[in-house]
Amino acid sequence: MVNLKIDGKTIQVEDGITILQAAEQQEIKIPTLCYHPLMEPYAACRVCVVESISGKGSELVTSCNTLVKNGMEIQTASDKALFARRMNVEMLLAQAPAAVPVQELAKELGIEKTRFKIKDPDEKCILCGMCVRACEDIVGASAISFLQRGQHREVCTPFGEQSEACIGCTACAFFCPTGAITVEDLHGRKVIHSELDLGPSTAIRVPIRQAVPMVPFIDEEACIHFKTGECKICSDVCQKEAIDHEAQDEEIELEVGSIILASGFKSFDPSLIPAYGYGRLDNVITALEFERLVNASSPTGGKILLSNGEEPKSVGIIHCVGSRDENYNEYCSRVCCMYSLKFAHLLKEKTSADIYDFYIDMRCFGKGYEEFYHRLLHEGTKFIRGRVSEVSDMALSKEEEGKLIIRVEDTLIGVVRRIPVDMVILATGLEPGTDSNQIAKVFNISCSQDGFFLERHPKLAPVSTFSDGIFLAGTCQSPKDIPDTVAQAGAAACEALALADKGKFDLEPITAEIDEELCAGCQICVGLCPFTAITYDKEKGISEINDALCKGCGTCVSACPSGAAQQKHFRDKQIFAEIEGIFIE
Amino acid sequence: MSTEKPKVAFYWCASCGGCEEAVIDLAEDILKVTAAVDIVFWPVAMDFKKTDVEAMEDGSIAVSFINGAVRNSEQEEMVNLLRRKSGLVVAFGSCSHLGGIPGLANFWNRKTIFNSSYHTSPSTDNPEGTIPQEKHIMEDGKELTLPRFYDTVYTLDQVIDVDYYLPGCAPPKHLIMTAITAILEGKLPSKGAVLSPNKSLCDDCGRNDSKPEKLAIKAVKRPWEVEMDNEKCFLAQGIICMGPATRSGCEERCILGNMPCRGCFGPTDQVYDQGAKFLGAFASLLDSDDEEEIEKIVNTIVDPAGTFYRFSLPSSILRRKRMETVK
Amino acid sequence: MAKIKKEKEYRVHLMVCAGTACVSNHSFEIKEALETEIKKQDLDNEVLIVTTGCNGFCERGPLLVVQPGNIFYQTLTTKDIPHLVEEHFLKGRPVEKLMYIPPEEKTPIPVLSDIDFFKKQVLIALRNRGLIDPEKIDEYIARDGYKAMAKALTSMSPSDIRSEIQKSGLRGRGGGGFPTGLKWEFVSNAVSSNGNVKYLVCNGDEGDPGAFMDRSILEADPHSVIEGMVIGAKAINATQGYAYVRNEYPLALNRLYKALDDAREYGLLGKNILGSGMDFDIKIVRGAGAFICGEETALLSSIEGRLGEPKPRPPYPAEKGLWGCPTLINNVETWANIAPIINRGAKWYSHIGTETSKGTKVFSLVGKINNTGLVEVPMGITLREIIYDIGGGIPGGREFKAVQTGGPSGGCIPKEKIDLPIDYESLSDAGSMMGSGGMVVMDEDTCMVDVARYFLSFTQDESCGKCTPCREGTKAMLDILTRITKGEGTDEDLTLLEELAVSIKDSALCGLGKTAPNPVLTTMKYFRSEYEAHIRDKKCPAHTCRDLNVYTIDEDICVNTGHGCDLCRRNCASDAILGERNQPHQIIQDKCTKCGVCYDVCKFGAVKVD
Amino acid sequence: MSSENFDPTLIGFLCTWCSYTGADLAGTARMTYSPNIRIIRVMCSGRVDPQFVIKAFKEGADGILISGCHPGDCHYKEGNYKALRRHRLLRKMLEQFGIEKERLRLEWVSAAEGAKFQNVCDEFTEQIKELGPLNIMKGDINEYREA
Repeated sequence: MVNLKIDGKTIQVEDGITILQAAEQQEIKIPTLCYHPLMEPYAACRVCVVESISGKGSELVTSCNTLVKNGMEIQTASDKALFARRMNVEMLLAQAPAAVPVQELAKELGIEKTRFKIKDPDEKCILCGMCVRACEDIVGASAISFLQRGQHREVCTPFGEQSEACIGCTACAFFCPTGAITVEDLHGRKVIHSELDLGPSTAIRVPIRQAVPMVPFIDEEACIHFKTGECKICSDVCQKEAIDHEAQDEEIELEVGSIILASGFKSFDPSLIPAYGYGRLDNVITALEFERLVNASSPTGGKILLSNGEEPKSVGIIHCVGSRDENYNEYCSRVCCMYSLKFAHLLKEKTSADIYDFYIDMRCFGKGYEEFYHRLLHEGTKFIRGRVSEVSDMALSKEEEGKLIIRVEDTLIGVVRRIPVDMVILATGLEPGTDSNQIAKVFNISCSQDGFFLERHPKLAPVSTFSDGIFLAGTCQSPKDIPDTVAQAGAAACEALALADKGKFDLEPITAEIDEELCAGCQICVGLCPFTAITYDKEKGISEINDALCKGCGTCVSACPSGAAQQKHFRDKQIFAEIEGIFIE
Repeated sequence: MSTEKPKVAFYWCASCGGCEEAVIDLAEDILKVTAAVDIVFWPVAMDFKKTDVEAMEDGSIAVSFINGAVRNSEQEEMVNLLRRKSGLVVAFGSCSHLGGIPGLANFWNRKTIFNSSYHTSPSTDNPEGTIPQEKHIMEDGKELTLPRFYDTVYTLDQVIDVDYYLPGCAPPKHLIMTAITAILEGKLPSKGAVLSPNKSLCDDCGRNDSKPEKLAIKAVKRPWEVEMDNEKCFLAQGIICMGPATRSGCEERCILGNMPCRGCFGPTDQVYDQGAKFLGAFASLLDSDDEEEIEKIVNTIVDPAGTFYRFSLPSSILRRKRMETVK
Repeated sequence: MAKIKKEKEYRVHLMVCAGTACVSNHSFEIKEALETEIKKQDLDNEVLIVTTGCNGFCERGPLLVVQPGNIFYQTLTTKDIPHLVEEHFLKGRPVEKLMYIPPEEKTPIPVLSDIDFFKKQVLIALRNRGLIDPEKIDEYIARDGYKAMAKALTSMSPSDIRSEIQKSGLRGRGGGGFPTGLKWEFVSNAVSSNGNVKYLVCNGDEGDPGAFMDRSILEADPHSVIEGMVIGAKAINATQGYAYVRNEYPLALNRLYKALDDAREYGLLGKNILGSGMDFDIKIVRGAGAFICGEETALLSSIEGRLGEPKPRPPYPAEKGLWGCPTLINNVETWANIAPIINRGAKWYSHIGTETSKGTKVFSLVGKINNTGLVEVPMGITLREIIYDIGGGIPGGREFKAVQTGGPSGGCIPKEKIDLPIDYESLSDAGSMMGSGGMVVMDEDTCMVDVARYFLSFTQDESCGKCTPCREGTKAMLDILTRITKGEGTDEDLTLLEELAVSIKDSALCGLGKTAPNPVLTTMKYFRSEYEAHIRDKKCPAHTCRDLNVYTIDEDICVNTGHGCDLCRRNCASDAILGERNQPHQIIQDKCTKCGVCYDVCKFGAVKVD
Repeated sequence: MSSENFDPTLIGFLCTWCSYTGADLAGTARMTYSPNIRIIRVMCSGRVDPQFVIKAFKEGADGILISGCHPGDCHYKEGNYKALRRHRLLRKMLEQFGIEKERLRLEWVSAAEGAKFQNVCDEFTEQIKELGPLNIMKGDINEYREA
């Protein structure tokens, strides 16, 4: 602890703090212009000068960076301090007349007018360097700095050109105390973090309202710290010290008896069908985006609105986007018909819009599904049978103006129709996950032609795979709806439990064996075994197979030059007999 | 000469004569043999005629040692004769056992061989283009005959029933002595046995311990192309050594002479086809997973068939190069 | 050490000064001419030409000293050379007409040490000047070079070295005058946040106008600085040093680069110096010529590759300097003093100088003085001795008015204080400072307001702009001073000027800002009447401030003595003079731009200025 | 035997994980493929011993297909690479025996590639029909005597 005197009052404060902090604790206000608690003191504005009195005399020190010392005597508003402070504020008033904090401080200090020459009455920048320090010390980008010196000093990027180092975080503008830097200045470089492109969000957020667990996370893509290695403001302010920027993804090894793969699907990307205008035309959205929009926690609070904020008067729902189409995926995604019906129902409930459903075939195969379809028919949703050829904003008539026009051949009446709507929902299909091939490799299983994981047998073993102990559940195996997924997951769980319950696993008895009597120890097999199941016993001069490691591929058997290695059930003799058998007439 | 002594015959077919030398090479031991047996037929060393054999009682010869492959009608006739007269027939040496070097002729046929030997070979001077005929009527009306030269070379057991096999080109002395002793003492293994250990040569090979943990072959070299390490496993040097696919018992004669095994002892009992088996082993050692690179390494193997089947072509599954059968 | 080559012996050594001043006076051409002529006379086996660093007597360049004999030749031209070579080196008759003749005297002084300019000097930092070729390490070694380093490295502990320096009383020669030994002690005691890394820096960013002490030392004797730094490195246990030299000093840089290479080659720098197990090396960092980079925290920022601007102290560089590690920073002259102190002991050194200021100080003597040049004098010498005995007085018999010491941060000392013994305290008490050793002499024709304005324009231009008082305050002061010199000043201006000066002095961030008002404060203190004359009478007593001058023509003199020569009218660029030949001329004040050409061209003194 | 009514016999050695399953898929998908092929299942294409190939030719096969997983997809990591190496060398050697290299075919067919399996079989059958029968001798010594 340190004992000192501030404005006549003897106080005790902890060691290592500055005069400014000590004064703050005493509720003595010392004005500052270049100080920010999150940054190292810069001591440039010289407004926070206070008088430090010691035996030798007195001197002015800047309170923002001078540490308290035992026996120190400080006067924060002595004549000498105030004189210098006023003078410095008066100078700043001439240099940056438009800076509001300077104007306010001047008023406080009783300065009505500056006696110095005003260069630019609109100048706001007081050269406090907060932006520069924020960019360098907090953000770590160092995209801006001071240029020139003295009177010509200014904040700028190198050579005044757009800087590649700028990450568009706008921290400079955020820290600027006078508003000299505005976000508009950075337009085009500002990154807006988005969730399904429906609105901005921050680098720290809860993924969605329904998230489990319901905790915030740091989006590494958006967080400044992960771009530059600096800025840890969040952990500085978190009192619970709950934020750990160093936390790393961990690889946890678990020994398990069986594995259920439920790696899900990827939604079809409708921008691959340019004719539907997704990404190009406003108000053409995907099913998932509509789900987000209609959700109570959506940016619109569950209201179904167009991009201009108005309620749609007509909505078209296009079925089979990316499904049942030989250009994209030939299979039926199974779920789109039913969720499209749900959308139509929700639209009916929440808006007064006309609703059009464009379908190829209605596939309402489940329990109660057909009945739901009939309900929709009665609710007045218009069902048009035919594949939509195009969505465009090219109006041919007055009533089409400002609308999205859906062009479709109505196959029930044999006429090409143009239907103007305000909103188009694309019922996108289901595709295998982007990494399904890698997952398949890891688990040594196969993918079927369409890319979904291949079950061992479509009828007899629909949740098993070719790798024993690995089971499938949900859309990673094929498109399916929630009831089917739950059912399959139950089956997979049962299979896994059955295996676990047994506690052991029967290996197929197809391993290779080496006849000790015949093996000459040539070791050709040793290097060929991909599972290092074969070792050479130098003492005995023969190679030996570890049964537990052998998976029974038989590579060693076909390579054994002396015929000492044989595979159980696939002996040379047996295969020779098979070959002979083929030619018995 | 006591009539008590068992009678023994030696005969040669398509062979180089090395096997006969092997008998002579028994040196002093030959005396023990002659002391114990009565040699009744040995064209290379003693003057007996075919008629002498024909005159013998069937089965009166205790054992006939026949070397060389069978490639013409005379040899076929003689081995059938000896079979009839002998209690036991031993295929003596690689040629009668597997076909041997003469067996490589199975990559050709009579026509192509005659064409080469009597017409196209550089040393041939045969302006009239004469080729051997089986029959020729002389001016005096006398008929001269030659044996028929077959398209295919046979192993002995493809022509007659063989009781035992003495492998090797030529069979080593110790195997010959062991075999003769066993016959004399009546301690014979079951019929059809090869009288040599049923393990491959690596078992005996002094270089076996010099193998690296993982054999991998980037390019195949022929012995004359490289300076060979005289202690390191040949396969590890990229040189084809048939040892792993060849029966032991030769006392690694070639290896000790710093030459790789060529496979004269033939395969072990479990192997159906020495060449194919060795190919299966050898190809898996090629050090690449890339098609083009594999192709490149394969191209460094000159004459795989001749190499892998150097001694065993007639005894292999395919026996010979594919020919249209005459209907 | 065995590497020293046995050089050929010569009868005569010609020490040609190759300091920057002499070089710009064509001393290299003199050298070439000497070479040609000596060859011509077939003397090249007897006469050796040596290029040395700055001799100090720059006023008289190009210079040549002949050894043995210490014969001093000055203001040479290439035309003089053939005669000189033939007479002196062939025939053995020194040439009198090329020797130095003191002003107001007629007899030349042949021997250098007899010349007043050199007589009163005591050479410690400049001990080798003019005596060795700075590019030959062997010559430095021959003059006891690296002996002190060997002593320090082999037989002294770091604390021995520090206490020796402390006992010597040496103070920083860069400006502040902080006790060097104490600083070393601080750095030695400081705990580094990065292992035990400490750095050592040589400040060679000499930026004061008219100062060239550091440059001369680096040019004349670079090894003296290197040797001092190695000793310093041992004292504080540093392994890496930096020499920060401004890029406008190409000669100094080249010689320092060469010296470093040679020292490394001789094992006097780098790994395991002299087998002592100590590693130390020096990197040169070239400064871009910003005045502010002479300030230590700004200099360190610049070495780190950052913007050269000062940081608030504390923390001092001794605690947190380069890359946050304790850093010992001394100026070139300080480093050059280290080796002699170690060699001859603190006792010897502390005998020189005054109670508080020990040793010698190098000054660059410039301005209105006869003997412009570089002088090294013991502390305690009076201004009078420097100006009159060494400097040879004021040219043209004009009266001495003031001397400005300490560069733009210093102040003006009036003639009343000419007997002031110079040391850190006395200069500071007089409102000036020792600074790095600039000494600008002013005579009666110098306007003190203009002097203040000049220095302010310099500091204002060189202000880094980080802190408000320095950036805005110096500009405001300059604006006022400019107004005053234009005759537009008011009494309020004078008050504001004073207020500004006090405020800046009290509240600026770094030393350069705090001292920037010194020229104004001292001139206002000692020459307030001049300010008042400018403001109230709109007159510049020294007639330097053109805007205040009024030119008139004394018609009597014009007609009677000059017969209306018309020269003034023909030279006037603004057609402000009326008159014809043989007629009196007149100046139309409205048109006069106060350029002063008429005053300068009039041969009869008819043009008057008031 | 003219190639018109030549009905070749083909043998396919299929790995159980990919190609055999692929063939099964072709079957369950009711794809019709050439009936000439007779399938012998092995655990891995790396199990295919060159002796099997030679034996099958000897027994009367006109063409032999070895089929395994695609490179990198082997259930046993690298068995298919061993098959590839053996196939290339064996093919070269078979040519010395007068057996055209087209008669020994190596194909990668995954479990999902029922259609590919169908194509391979049909194409291979056609190719062998073009080449004609192999007619390897397999009778007694008399057959070989005069070729």
